[in-house]
Amino acid sequence: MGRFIIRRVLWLILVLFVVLLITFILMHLVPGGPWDREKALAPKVIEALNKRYGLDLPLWRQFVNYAWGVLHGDLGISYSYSDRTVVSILAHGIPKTATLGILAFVVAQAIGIPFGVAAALKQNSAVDYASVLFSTVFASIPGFVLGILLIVLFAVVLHWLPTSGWGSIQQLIMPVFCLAALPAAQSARITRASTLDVMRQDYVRTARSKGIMESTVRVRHIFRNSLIPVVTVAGPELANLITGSFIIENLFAIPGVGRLFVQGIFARDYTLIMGGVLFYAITIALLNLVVDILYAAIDPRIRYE
Amino acid sequence: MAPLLEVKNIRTYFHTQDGVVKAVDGVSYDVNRGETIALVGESGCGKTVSALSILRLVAEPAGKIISGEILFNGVDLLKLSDAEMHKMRGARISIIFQEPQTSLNPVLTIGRQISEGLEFHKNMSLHDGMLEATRLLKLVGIPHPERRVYEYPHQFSGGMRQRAMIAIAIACQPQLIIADEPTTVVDVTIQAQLLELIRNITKELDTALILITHNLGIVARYAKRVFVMYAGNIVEYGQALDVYHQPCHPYTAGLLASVPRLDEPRKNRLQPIEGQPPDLIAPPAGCAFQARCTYSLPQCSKEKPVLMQITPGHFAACWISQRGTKPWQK
Amino acid sequence: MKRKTFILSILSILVIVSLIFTSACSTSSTSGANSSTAANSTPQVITLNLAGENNTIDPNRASWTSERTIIIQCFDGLLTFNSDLTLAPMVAKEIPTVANKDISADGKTYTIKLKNNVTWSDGTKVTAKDFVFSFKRLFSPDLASEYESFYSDVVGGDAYFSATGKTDAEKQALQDAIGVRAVDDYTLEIKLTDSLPTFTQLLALWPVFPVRQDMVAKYGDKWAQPDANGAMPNYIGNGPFILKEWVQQDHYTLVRNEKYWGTKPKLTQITFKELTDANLALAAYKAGELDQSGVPGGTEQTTMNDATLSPQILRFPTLTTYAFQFNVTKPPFDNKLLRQALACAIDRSAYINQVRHGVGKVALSWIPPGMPGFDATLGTDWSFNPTKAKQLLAQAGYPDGKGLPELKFQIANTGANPTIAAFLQGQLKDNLGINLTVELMESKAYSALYNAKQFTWGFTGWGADYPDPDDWLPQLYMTGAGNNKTGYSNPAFDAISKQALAELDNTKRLQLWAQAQAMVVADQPMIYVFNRETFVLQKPWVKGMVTSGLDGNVAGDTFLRNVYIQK
Amino acid sequence: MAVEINTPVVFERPPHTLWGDAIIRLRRNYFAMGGLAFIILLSLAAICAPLITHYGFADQHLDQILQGPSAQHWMGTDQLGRDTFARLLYGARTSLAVGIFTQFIVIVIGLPIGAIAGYAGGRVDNYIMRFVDVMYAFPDILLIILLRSVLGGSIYMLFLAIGLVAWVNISRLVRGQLMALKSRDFVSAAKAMGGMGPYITWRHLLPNALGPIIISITFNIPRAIFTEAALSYIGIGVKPPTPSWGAMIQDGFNLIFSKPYMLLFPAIALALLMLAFTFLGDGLRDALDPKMRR
Repeated sequence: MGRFIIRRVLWLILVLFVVLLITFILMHLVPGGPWDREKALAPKVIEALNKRYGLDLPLWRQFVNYAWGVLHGDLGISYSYSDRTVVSILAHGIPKTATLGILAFVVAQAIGIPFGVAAALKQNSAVDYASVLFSTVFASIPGFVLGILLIVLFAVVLHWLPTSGWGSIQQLIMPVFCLAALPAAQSARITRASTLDVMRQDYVRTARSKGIMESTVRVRHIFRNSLIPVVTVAGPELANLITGSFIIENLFAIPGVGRLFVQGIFARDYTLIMGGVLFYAITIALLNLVVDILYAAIDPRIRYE
Repeated sequence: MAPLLEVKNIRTYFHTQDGVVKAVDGVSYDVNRGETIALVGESGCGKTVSALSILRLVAEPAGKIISGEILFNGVDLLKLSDAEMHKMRGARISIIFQEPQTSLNPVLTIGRQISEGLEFHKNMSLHDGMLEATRLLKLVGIPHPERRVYEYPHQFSGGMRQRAMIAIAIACQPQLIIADEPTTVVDVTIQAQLLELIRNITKELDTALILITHNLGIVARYAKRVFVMYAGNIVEYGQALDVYHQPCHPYTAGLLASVPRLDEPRKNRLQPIEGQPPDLIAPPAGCAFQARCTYSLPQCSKEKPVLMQITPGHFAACWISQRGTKPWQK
Repeated sequence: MKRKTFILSILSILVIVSLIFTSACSTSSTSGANSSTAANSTPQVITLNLAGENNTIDPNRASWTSERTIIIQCFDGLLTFNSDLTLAPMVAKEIPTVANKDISADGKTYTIKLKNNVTWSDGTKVTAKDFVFSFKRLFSPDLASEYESFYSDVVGGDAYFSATGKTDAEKQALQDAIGVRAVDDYTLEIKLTDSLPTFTQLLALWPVFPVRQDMVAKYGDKWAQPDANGAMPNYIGNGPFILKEWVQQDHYTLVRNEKYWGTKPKLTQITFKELTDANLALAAYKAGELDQSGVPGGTEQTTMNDATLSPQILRFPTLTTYAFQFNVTKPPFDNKLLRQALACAIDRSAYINQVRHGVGKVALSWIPPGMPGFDATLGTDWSFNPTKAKQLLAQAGYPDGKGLPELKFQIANTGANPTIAAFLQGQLKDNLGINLTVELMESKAYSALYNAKQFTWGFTGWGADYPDPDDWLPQLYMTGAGNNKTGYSNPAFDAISKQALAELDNTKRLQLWAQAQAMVVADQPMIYVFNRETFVLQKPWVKGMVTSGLDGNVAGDTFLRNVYIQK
Repeated sequence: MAVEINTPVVFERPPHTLWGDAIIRLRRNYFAMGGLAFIILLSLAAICAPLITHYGFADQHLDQILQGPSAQHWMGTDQLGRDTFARLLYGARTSLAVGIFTQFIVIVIGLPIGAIAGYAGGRVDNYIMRFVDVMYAFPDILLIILLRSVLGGSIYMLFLAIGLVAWVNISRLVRGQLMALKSRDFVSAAKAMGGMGPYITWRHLLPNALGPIIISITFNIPRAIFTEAALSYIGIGVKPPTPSWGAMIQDGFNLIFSKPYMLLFPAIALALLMLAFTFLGDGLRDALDPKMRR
């Protein structure tokens, strides 16, 4: 296992390098640079700005300098937020986005898994239909539509919650719910399907034949096995949530990285984009690793060499 | 002395989208203490379902025991509460399933799966349960049980898994073990070992055994009495040797012809039974085997035969043998 | 068992980590919440929406209106604009003119006397040296100020700005050579290479607001950045408010400068939130979290019909003109008659009155109403007239559109742009039977295409940096000028513009600009469509609001110092 | 040796083929059939839109702006006086096309790559999967925005942009399926009969992996439609005057306080379409999943 992790981390470094290189090339291929605006800057101003941010160097030098900086923990300076280092911008945004993402993930699983299990145990009952309907309906509404509907209802009409922003528990409720709706629905569906599948397995019949308590059968034999596919899907889901959603962060005015990253792309803020990609790729890779480890923890058939 | 188990006219039906499948349609048999009986038939004839019915493990809500009685020590299992039934399963009656590949939980250690029943029925601690499991593994012939007890099913070979299944079944020293095709998926040499193991253990523990198999060839060696099932019904039963040597039902004869016989020189080719078992949703009016029977009479397609004693202690549901003829006998 | 504890520990780590994040973040940012000062009087606090994160609030470097919004609360310049867009002295004792000898007769030397009672928020005096430092810093090649080009006429400025590759010593020499000096503590002298009468207006803009040399020396370019907690201890200004807190991506908190040298503002606190979604802003306004908010485009009519909201509407024209601009160097739009035909085919009043519910004003010429140079009679020849449009199209060589190549229109996919593109498409179809291909582009891709002059026909808007034709005509229509994207080139226009830029007699200057604008409008390098009107909602308890055509995204930001709350 | 007398299916009527069986199963699933019916009806309505409404999707009625639902305009009009019902019908074309064509692109790219990796195995598989890893590490939104600005605003380019970021999953799926199937007996049999690599893949492996692929496609179609709606919010959706449900939702989103129906009609339409695809996908999964065959 230890060697497996080391190999994965080494591989991750290579992937990161390639991803950064491709991002770098792509960004410079794409039309429009950081200083292109409708109200054009004077050529001498652009020249001075390029000099200031090291964009006057040949591209390969820029990349080498950047990569060298990354190795030293320096992700450069943002162009669209003057003088702020990308590290400080990310350090500012990631905790918020990650908090939101982790909470949404926990809420999604806390809603989705029990619903899925209940639906499967009572297949074709009212509980089952209700959970299927609930999960499909929430999976069918775009996040921003759900978000504005919630804002109108809870903030404008009922005055129960603040519309937006960051800082209090109340401000977290609506964005967390909006983010959690789709994953909760997905989680419920997957849990239901896998629980139904496990319930049909021979070893469940074996367990029942031993005469042990039904609750033991459900927890020890059904639930644990039905969790395996849920974990597989939960990894990418968590990664997706932690890396942030532009739409939800923008709609609820949350100072997270999801919004920053998309704004950075539109602003051609190269260093911020690279920093965002780095964060994204590392998160995805690490969470995949965590999922693989968890996977092995749940399912003893899986061993990594 | 009353038999240990009496199955009386049991009917187990399955509700499917195509209609009601009469998987077991009025089956009766009995098992005495310490006795081994065999339930023989093709796949899909209802033998597994009838065995599951005893434990009330037929998959609900699709499957349901419609009527009948299952007397175990004189108590009707079908009338027990769920809690009482839990105390029966594993403790008094246990079962060995046919698929050792899928019948063990892949994410629990073998030891845990053995000790589970002990913890519940004998109030053992996990520690004691694991110790007992080690002992049981040793008993069923698994080398290094103290190490193997902490391993997972995927680390066991097919034969070893089935030994583990046997260990689970005997853990609480039940009075009755149902072995549902325990040897189908393992190769021949291991089959014989496993059957010997089961026989020895049941003998040692004085446990009754219902051996479910499609292989009539092995029955004579292990079982005292044989019940042959076809299309949800018992079509013949009697002392194992009688049935083996003098089958009174063309189906039994067909089954015998389809397996190699150890006691006879191999002169004939093995002959599979032609055709398919009947549709259990809408069974034919007369004898269920009529369509596949080479010897059928006009009566066979009209009236359903009932079990009648052909020779003492040997019953068959066949119009032909009930007329005193056995054209399948060479 | 081992395995189980392992899973449990991972789960608990996740929970703990998330708790740490929430608690850490909530403690760091709740401190900015409104707090009422006195129980018996209405708290003089206001919450506004800046609608976006600022790049920088360093006066020398800022270039966006939302940056200006913060800067003008915290700094006072030499001069300022009144609400009628005339100039007024601020730190300067009086407006420099040739008459009062503050401007030399050749218009090249400005000698500005400063008030001697102006103080920074830490109590120290504001002197001419602070302005000299600011000017010199503005021209620093290392700073790369985006508004440097506005001040190119200052002696030595451009030479220093262009010294990007030079050694430090050379740069120092060039910096010393800049024609700005402190004659004494309260006298500032600025030398220009050419006469530029509108330079006085430039003195009222934020890039030359005073900057504290000691703060820049100590903290470098980061002096205008918040610390890790969002506090702004180094951001010392001389304006009526002090920026106490800038929680990035979230909000700004400004408090009254209790040591303000002038009339102290009534508001004790201003909070600027950063709600980028227009719907969210309106929701926050309705929920009472904002005192002012814009309305999403298209909801103006409903707002006006709403009994509660209609008294809360605040609307006023801003100095912005929107136009469909052609690339006149490429066929088919090098054909003036075609451009005129298209101009006549667009029912601008339908756009204003129907699509925009009467918000905005039809524009037929470039310089917007409300500032010098506006001419209401200009461009009426090219107002909506389908018959004339068809005639002109025929004269252009395309009777009934026959033989016309595919017309392409590029537009950035932002805000209400898709709607206006669809409107244009519909107008050409209905009035001339011409099919228009709209190319909706990602905004940077559009800007790049546009700056490279590769577009064919596009949509543009121009807002006033300062209220003078200087800011409106030469930059866009002189041959080869920086923002001349149409490729328009007219030697007569160029000659008149040069003359007007240097003309010291204001009346004559404006006459020259009027001639110049008439030339441009006749050539229709752009189809002028409409002038912007700010349309916001404001709570009834916000009093004393004075609006200006120069206001940015926040209505009334120029004169927030006059605002008070009365409930 | 004992001769197994094994009829494969225990409680089934006479055996069907996998597909025949799946179709029967699907037919019995009323939710799935309802979903399918909705999709077919919507497709027909979208194709026959000119027969259903006489309004064009781009016809502007500047004198009838933002009107509520009426006999004349069943779902009201938008900010340029265009008939919402007509735009909804024509917009279905865009939204369905986004869903279907992106999946087409996904298949064209993802299937061969996954098939090659899964079939070839070894070093080839390793290289391909490392490339897939790299693709996976890219934020989709970055690629979509950059592709949108490189490729321009046309709707085909939108398909391409969404398709180009979505193929990774299908290639992983195909690879996994092939890896699992490869070890099965019938492949060895086919190999023994001298079949060539690509031939085996095409003839024996892909048809067997088809079930999961089809299921994945039915789930990805609504996801692509969703993505289009999200891109409209970000401001890189389809260009005017082409209506799409995403763009209409975005238009309506801004008017939620004043003209809620502008949001509700397209949002409900989108939700129904998503539901339809979800039910169909669920039904297909139940019908095709061999594990369900008991």
